Amino acid sequence: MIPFIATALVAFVLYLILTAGSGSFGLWSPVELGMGVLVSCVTAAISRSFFISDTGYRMANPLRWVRFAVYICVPFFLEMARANLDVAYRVITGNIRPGIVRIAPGLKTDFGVLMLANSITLTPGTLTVGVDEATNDLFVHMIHIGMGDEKKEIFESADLFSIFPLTDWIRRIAE
Amino acid sequence: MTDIWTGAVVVLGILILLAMIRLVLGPTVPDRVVALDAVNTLTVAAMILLAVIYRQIVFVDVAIVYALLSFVGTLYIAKSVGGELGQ
Amino acid sequence: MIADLLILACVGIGLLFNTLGIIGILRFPDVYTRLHAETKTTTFGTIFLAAAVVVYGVSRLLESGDGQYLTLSVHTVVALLALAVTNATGAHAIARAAHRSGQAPSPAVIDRYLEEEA
Amino acid sequence: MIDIIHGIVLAGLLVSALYIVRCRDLLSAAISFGIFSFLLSLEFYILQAPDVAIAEAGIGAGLTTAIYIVAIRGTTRWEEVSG
Amino acid sequence: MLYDLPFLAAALLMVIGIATMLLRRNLIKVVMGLSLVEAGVNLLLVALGYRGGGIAPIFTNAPQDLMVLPTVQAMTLTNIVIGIATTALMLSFVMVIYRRYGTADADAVRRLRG
Amino acid sequence: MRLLVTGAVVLVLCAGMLAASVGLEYGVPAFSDMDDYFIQHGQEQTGGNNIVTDIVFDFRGFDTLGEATVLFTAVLGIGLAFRKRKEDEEYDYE
Amino acid sequence: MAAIVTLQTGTGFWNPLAWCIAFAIALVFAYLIWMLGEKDPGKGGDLVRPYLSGNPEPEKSAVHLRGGNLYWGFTEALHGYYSRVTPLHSGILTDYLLWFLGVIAVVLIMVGVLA
Amino acid sequence: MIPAFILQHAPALLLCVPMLGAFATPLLGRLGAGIRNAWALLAMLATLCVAGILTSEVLANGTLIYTFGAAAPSFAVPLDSGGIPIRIIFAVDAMGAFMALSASIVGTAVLLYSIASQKKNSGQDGYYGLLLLLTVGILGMVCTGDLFNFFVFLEINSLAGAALVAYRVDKGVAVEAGLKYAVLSTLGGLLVLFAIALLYGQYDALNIAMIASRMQFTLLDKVALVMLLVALAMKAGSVPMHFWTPDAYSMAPSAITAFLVVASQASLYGVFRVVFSLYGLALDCLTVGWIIIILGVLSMFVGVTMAIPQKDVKRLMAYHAVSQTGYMLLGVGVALAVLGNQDLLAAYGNIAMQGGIFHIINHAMYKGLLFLTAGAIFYRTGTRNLNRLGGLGHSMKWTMIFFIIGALAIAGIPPFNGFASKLMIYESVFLFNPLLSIIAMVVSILTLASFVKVFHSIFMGPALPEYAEVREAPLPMLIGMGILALMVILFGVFPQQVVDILVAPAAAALTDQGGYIASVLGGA
Amino acid sequence: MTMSKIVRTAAGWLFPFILVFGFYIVMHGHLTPGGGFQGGAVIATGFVLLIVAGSYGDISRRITKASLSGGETLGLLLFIVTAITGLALGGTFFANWLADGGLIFGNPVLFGANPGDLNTAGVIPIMNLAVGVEVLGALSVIVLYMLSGIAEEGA
Repeated sequence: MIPFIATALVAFVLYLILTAGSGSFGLWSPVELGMGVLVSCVTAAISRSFFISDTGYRMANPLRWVRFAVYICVPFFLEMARANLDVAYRVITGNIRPGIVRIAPGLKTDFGVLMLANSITLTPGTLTVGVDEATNDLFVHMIHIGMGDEKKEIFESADLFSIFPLTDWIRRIAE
Repeated sequence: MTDIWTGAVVVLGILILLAMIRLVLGPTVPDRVVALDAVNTLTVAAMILLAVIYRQIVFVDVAIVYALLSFVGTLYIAKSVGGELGQ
Repeated sequence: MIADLLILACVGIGLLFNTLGIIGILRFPDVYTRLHAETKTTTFGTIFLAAAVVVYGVSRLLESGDGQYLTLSVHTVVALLALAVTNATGAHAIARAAHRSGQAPSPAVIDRYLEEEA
Repeated sequence: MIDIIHGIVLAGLLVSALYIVRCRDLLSAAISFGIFSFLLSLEFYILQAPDVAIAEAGIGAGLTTAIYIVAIRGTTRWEEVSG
Repeated sequence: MLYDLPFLAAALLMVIGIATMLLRRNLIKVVMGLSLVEAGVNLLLVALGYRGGGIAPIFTNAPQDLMVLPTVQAMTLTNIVIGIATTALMLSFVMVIYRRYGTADADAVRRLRG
Repeated sequence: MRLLVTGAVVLVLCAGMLAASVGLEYGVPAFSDMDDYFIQHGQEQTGGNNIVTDIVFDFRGFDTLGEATVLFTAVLGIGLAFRKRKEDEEYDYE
Repeated sequence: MAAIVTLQTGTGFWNPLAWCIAFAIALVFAYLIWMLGEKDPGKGGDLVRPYLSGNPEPEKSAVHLRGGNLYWGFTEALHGYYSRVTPLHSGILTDYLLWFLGVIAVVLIMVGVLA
Repeated sequence: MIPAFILQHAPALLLCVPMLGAFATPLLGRLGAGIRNAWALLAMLATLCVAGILTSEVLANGTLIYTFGAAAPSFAVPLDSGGIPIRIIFAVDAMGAFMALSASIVGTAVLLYSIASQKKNSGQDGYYGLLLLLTVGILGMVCTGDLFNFFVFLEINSLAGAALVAYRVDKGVAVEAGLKYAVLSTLGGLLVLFAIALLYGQYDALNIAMIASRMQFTLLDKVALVMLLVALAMKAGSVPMHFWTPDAYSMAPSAITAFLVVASQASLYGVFRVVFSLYGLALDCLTVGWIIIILGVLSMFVGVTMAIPQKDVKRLMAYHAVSQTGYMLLGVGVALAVLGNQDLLAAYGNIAMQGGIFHIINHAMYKGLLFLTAGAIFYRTGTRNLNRLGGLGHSMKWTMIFFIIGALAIAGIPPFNGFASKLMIYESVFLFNPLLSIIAMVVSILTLASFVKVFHSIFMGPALPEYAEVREAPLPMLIGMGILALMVILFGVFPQQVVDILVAPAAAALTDQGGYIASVLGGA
Repeated sequence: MTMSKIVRTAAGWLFPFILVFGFYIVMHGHLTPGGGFQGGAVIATGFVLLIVAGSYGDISRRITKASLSGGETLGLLLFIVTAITGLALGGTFFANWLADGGLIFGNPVLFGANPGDLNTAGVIPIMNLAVGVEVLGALSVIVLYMLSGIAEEGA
């Protein structure tokens, strides 16, 4: 039952976002709201077991969503901007030294792994290639490995990001 | 003002054509998928801009469908290349 | 007027990064590095292009108070989020598939994943 | 201006169609078909047919590619060398 | 000549598709050629309905303006769905044939003849 | 020989189809009375703002039924092609 | 009655009933002629035994003329025709397509030039 | 007696009854085989009833118009539209009703037959659903008055046919035939759509009557004509585009083959409809007529000569189907060639046309009967190879009798129905061009010869030991065959009645383009 | 064989979004671009995404072919029954018997360009829904069948 309600809520919010502006300015017409309830119930009935695979309901906490939004807007965006400048520099100069390294972020939930992997993929010169299903270790392709760094068995995840410690942010959001 | 948007779309179109060079050249299948992804992203951008040019707000839905769905084709190709399909 | 300048700037930055991404696709030596260029720069460029549209929508919204511009902005943001998630995941899938199909990163100093898989 | 976009998109369509014809790797042909569908959808969009564009994006780009990939996996990836 | 570009492209797409069907021996390539022909027809249909300077025939949030012809768009929608149905059916046939015959070469799939 | 015939056929078809693109004028339909009727009266007769949907489901709804039937047919056909067969269903064709 | 079943073919007519009657009469005549023959040739006599140059009579299934041999002479006489036409049914899909499109091309030229 | 409701809505009911039947068949199949079979049979019988009602209504009151979605079925042209039809319109004239009746009779026989012949097979849900859908495709093609609607039903027809051809997936041979059929007919369908697009682009109309009233026969119309003509002729299986026919007909289950003949004839109907109603006098009748005649003569000759050396009995019959299609094309082609000349039309054109159209229903009956007998033989013996069959006349007497009826009918031996229509074709074509008539007669003789061979090798001869346990075909199969055999005899004994009641109105409806346009557009 | 954990989690998260978006397209078919086919195709692509992210064996247990094709059939039946109701209520086949009736989807529509009201257009939204259900069932069951073809071969 709890997965159903959680999924339905998420679906309803999404439906409201999609139909924003259907009434007069920024409001929703009643029919639209009713349809939203209907649609979100159907969605939840179909997709609850796929949407919520973990047993915990950490993500139901609204505070985490606020943090998520802040995370997307500030640290992630800045990291991304820096990453892009970095890649742009390497595109122009062709100065690359790639390799695949292993990092152990120590995240426990699937959603956390997803977020970290996507953050890594979109940020500095790194690209998630694989994931260890058991330990949640990530294998990251880096476009430029510092001299001598290739000797390290396991990279620190903090080394990947230069401005903010994104791993800690993700841990706070997802765990 | 419209010229800015239109010019941007033209540039995006040229970029799409450039990305297709990688489609033709790309030695391996993953290289070609990279071209596919690039074309996909650029097309979404072009669609969003064109919605503004045409002043038809409802057109943005097409871009959302695009962004959500083109990924499925990519996943199928990736699964097939990785030799995991149907096993 | 400020909105116009902002839009101009956003479109300029977006196109610049998109162009760099495509150049990267054409220039880089192997599939992983190409994926770097493709995923990051084109997504980033598209974010800026979409930001331009959002700015346009918001400015028109404040100007006219017409609800449809809100729809424009919101839907653009949704498209953007979808694009970011799918692009990143797709890039990961391609990279993994390329690695599984035996394509080693050609100029690479280290490949821990190969050791893991072996 | 719009004519230039037309020209570019249609040129892209023709290039990807020709690539479908000539490449021997069916998987590459399927990828090219995906790009073809994208561009066709963009062309529909430019021709003011958003309904058709959504249909082509959903069906053409997503599902058709998937079906082709499954079929190629179920048969053979390389086209026979003619002779 | 630039003016008729979509028609030209549609005609060329159909011809490319037909050439694919005739010249390529792999059955999947033949089906792909068929899809190209279908795409060409779709493009022709939509381009037929275009009116210069027209907008999409949707009254939601539309500026008051000339609208493009809607009937062809409805026809194209129908044709797209029919296209994927036929494509899927033919690809399934190709898969079954490959499983029974061990080949998807049109020149080898010829037990019925004479 | 076969290539030659194919080339000739493709050329003729190309000519025929290019004739189609020359004969029609892009952007300026010769007649548009039926579609103008849809645009002017579609909204009041069906109540939908999207004229294309109005045509698909109301004016030409029967086409849509046929097209849904095509999809249904394809699903039945594919189901038959991949069905599990009984043991005694082998035939002797020769 | 005769008028009901008569088929007017423009230049003449055709009456299946009359034909049936004629056919029945012919059958009756044939039966009569058959009746004129010897009623019973007798069992086991030399009259009913097949004469096969003194060899024993082969099994009945062995002498059954199989379908493939029936018009051997006809097909052999038209060998030139069959050797040209039969290979056209090659069973190759692309050949079939080529024929189809080729006919379209030919008819396109015919209609385009003549009409 | 018959409610006015059904009379009024007969064209819509004609399609939605089998559709409803087809859609519910897979669901009912989960409940049990008996329920599903009964449901399918019920749907088919209801369709037959509606077709009968529709035919009687059309023959009594002229062309029936049905406008989908309008306030009343007869509101073809909205008042405020300036005289143009807006919605999809079914215009069922005598020709369409004729085809619909013929299709539903064969369909009923085939469905009855299938209940016995498919009993042991898997995938029967799909089989019955597809059979009903094939009916839908045929009926839709022959009833519609809208070009795009015609295309949609053409696709239903093609896909359901292809899926049914590939029904026996065990060795892959049937799937090969199905693939060939599917690819060819899909390409044909796309070319038809291309032609429709060209017509639409010029005249902004999809209604056949509307386009006909605006027809100018420009260059584009010529291209569209060629596409429509050749693609539909290919679907009808005329030489030299007939190559898929023997493959598909021989590999499909026999009941389906009998029905595929009707499906091909629906395409033939499409050819006639396009040539007569859509283009009519606008086109160069002589050239197009001669094209059709050439296709017909080639079909007749190549079909029959290819049939003679065949070993597979169904493949042989399939080539005969090609050959018989030639007769119809010949008859109608002659009528088309003289369409512009009223004197010649009255002298022999109408008779040729009637012969061709009469041959359609005759062919549907006797060729269906022949395929069903072939299926019964295959059902009992498990082989179709003429070299292995023999002596079945001892054990399958009814099947043999039905086979004799069918074979004599196809060879044009009186008093069966094939003779009547062939006689009309011979005599009228002789006035047009004696050579064509002689070719037609020679082909008829060769047909007889080839069926003598089949008869001899299947039924004659001593009882073979490997078929010692062969029994008579089960009763529902015999009933299915019996219906068709009865029709063959009836049509043969009372040809003038059939011509007067069914065929002559159909031929008149086809040649009367002005009447067709007027009935749809309301006296234009 | 499944894809990596990242792809699986992403697919699981995207699936409800695709579903909601698909239903949005289906239900707003008479107002914005879209409708039954497009929305159904979008939802079907969502199912196809799940199938590709997980393994065929796992997914075909959770989403069965029977339920999908049952949904398809139900959609079709709803569609044709809606059409027949128009006939039964005294109009014709496919008559729009709900438009302007004041009942469900029966609000009178504003003419000209307007943002639109979901509660208009009579039978069109119902038919959109029916076709959407039909298309989503049909397209996803096609992919499932084709995958069953290769799964059988691989086994």
